[in-house]
Amino acid sequence: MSLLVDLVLVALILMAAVWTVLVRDRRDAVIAFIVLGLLLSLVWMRLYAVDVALTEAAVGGGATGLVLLRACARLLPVEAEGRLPGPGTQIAAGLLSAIAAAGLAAVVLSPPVPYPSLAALAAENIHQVGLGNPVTAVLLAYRSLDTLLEKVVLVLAVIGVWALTPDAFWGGAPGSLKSKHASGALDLLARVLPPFGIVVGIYLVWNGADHPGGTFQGGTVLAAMWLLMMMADLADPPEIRLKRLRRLVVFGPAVFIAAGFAGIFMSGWFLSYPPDYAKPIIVAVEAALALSIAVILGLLVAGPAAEPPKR
Amino acid sequence: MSVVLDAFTVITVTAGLVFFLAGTVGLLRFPDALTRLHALTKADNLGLGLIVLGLLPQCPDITSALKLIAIWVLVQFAGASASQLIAQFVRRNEPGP
Amino acid sequence: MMPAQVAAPDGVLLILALMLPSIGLLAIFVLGHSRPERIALPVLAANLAVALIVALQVGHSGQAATYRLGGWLPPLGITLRADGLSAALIAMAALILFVVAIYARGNFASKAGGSESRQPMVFWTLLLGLSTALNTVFLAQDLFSLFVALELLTFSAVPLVCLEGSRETLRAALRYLLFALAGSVLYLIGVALLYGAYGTLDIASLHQVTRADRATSIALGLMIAGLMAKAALFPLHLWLPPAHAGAPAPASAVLSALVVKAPFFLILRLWFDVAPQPQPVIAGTMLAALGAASILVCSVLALRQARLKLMVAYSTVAQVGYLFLVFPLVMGSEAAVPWASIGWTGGVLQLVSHAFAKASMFLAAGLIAEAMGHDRIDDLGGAAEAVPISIAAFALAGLSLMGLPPAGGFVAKVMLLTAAVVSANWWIAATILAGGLLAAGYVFRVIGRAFADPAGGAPPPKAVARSRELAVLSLAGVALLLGFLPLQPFAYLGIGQGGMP
Amino acid sequence: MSAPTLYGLCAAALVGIGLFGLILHPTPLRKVISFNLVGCGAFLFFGIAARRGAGAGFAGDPIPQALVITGIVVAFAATALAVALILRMLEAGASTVDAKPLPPDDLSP
Repeated sequence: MSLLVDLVLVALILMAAVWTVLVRDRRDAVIAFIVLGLLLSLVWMRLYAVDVALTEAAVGGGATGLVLLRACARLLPVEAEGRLPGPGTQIAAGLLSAIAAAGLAAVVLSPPVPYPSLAALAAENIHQVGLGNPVTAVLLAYRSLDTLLEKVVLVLAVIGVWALTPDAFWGGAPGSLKSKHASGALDLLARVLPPFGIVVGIYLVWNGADHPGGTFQGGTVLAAMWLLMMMADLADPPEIRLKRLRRLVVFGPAVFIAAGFAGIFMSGWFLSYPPDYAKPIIVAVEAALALSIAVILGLLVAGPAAEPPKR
Repeated sequence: MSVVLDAFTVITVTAGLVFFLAGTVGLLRFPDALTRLHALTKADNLGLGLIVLGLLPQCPDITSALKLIAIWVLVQFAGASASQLIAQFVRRNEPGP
Repeated sequence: MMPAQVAAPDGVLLILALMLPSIGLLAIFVLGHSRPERIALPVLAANLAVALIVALQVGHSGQAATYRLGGWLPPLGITLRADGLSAALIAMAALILFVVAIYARGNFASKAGGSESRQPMVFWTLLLGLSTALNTVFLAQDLFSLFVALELLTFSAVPLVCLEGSRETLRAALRYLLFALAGSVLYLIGVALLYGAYGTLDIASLHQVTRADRATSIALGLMIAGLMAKAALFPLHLWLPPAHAGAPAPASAVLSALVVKAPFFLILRLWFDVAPQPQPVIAGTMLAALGAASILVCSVLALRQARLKLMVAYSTVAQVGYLFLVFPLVMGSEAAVPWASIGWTGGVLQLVSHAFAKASMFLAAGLIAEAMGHDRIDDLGGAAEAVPISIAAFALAGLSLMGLPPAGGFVAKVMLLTAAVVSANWWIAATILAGGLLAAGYVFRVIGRAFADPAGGAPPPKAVARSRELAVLSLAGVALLLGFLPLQPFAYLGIGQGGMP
Repeated sequence: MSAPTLYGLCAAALVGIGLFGLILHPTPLRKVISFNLVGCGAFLFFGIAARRGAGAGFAGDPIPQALVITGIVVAFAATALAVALILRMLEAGASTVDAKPLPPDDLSP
């Protein structure tokens, strides 16, 4: 019975994936991809990876979908749908992909025995960081360097997107996210939802130390609230020259790096935490990161500046 | 007591699922976007409401119960807003009958 | 497993190598300063100092320097490690970045008192981003951290390509990004499979446990294929020439000299430190065959280019091709360990000397274009009088590409050639010789035109700053100095090799 | 067949379908979407490694789960950068966006 659910889920996912690739219209492809993202977050629930499910739903389906949909809307008048290559290329591409998939399937079907895992090591050491959620322990303690470097990637992504600003608009604000058509429903949603969303976002970050949740999930919910307000024209996209904005972007990574260096003096290693204070330090770092992630995700969706800075 | 509560849960959740099924059938069978939306939102809101109601007795503490109710309220609100937006989009693109 | 809580570990400099450039780029971003080079230059100087100290320490102690992040031991935690090769490469990267930064003050220095402008802010932050990325690629011992490092590299490099903002550069940047992302995701699938097979991503741990089975082969195959796309190995090189030619000269220099070397370095690590021994002969031969194809095809294409920067960019693909000849040469050698073979040493030396030579060449091409107002090779007449030092640097760097004495490229190519002859890989030997001749062809074509008389009616050349010309010459000088190294494996590069902690 | 194996096969199929789209589609936006499909497959491989490695009181090995979270965020940033590039390129007046190699002289210095 339980496997039946999995089978249905896999069938739906494969349908969505094929649809994403084969459908002619670009927007239909994006919608199929968003559906796929939501189905995948169900898969992550079935795999008992609740943290990943939350992230996939929020970032993989939600934020990525939003970026792609906006792109479709703006591409519509300009770009023609491309012409597919001839049947020879198609068959070659199909063969190559099929071989890759078959090879990967063969690996899946012959797992090593016993299956290797670091779960035991992760469990053994988790008391040293005082956390209840092992995924947070990995992200903020065992493998914190990855998380730190990934924050640098996000800042670089913001710079990379801003780099596409035409010179005349440097320092100005990204184009409005507002819909062309005023909508009472959207306006109401954007007025009522943010207070709840902000509470949920903070809750997810706070909760992430011991239960599923964490910086990304919380940060994405906060970003979603900001984007919703921008879409309903209740908030303007900020000018990219604003010092306040830049401080918010850098705040999380800066706190993280500072905590890392403090670790050298307090407990001997960069990014180590003294056992007695590990949890409060980690929660503080996570809170700072969530704020920065919210701003960064919002800026990445908003895109490069599209108007000159105001006086 | 717990048998009664369990029976209550089974009955209301099943009823909720029936509404979901009706909503899905409506989505597939109704002729145009607006009637489909109508079927979907009405049935799903009621369906979710019944499921939440049925699950309430199973909650270990009051916080979980409040979370469940919050989920229902938020889904109601988001669903209503989304269907409004879809309806407006439909109205703009296909001038009404 | 308790984390080893040792006070004041001496590998802390490795942390600085990662964090200094990161802090610098965050500082430029947050301050919104009108003169970002005032932050970037000192940071790159400090980065150079750190890299040199690490390199000296490694040489002095004769042991690899290691640092365990947060005190966590692998496989749970992440290790940074500088062996002889890594230390040499971070020093190389830091030196080239610093000289490029001195040069780039001429392109991207902003006016005092003005407000922040786009190109300087983006260039200097991304240059620091590249520094972080390269240091991480060379030092990290964890395959997933290396994935993040590759992404750092991509996100820093791609916007540099389209800094100018023209349609062609935007298109080149997009194509670069698509290739790089496809490469990353293939690499990532391989990482997932390796974790599934061994439960660790630490290179030293993997070194001891990898088996020659299907999962491992498929994982490594996917990872190497992805890295090949990023290293622009034929036939996956199509993105490189427009991207490297379209970027501003200092960015091109860094992209060609350093950024394409990072994925090759990772292939080297996967091949020698992760793959089960002995590696399959057929795979090594295939990599070398693609390298040979890169050398021949792209050298011919370089000969046929009308624009100087495109010619230099095609030459990058050809010169990177030489690196891939290493694999069958090492397998065919009688040395007990790879790094004691002249094939391996020749490959590493080719990597380093090409980095200096190509950085110098792109910077020289930039100055030539600035002085002449264009970079059409056929109309370069008079360039030797207008920018004599740049032309000299171009010629010196060219020696390295051709493999003529006394350049670093000469020693490298002689080592590769000797290894090819010793292991009876005649086709590789022939390719090396043919590649040298072709390189001579495209370098002398430029030099010959530069000494020709200026065409009538051409606008008079503009002057360029002497300090920038000297920066270019200094890089060519380093490429030349490498030519005085002895023709034998270096003990330094063998320090800490073998993937052992 | 166990659930992780089933989802592993699903991941292999996702990678195949995504690769096909990546090669097939000439337009960059469709390539970016296909890249995301391959990415989803890659993440699922970590997912099955996590589920198969359940133990020590955890329903899944937390290390691969954490890696996926990092990966998803990086993939999103890549998508945002690619989309911004595509839009800017079209604004800059490129009428077509096919990925054919440029003619050799198409680049200004």
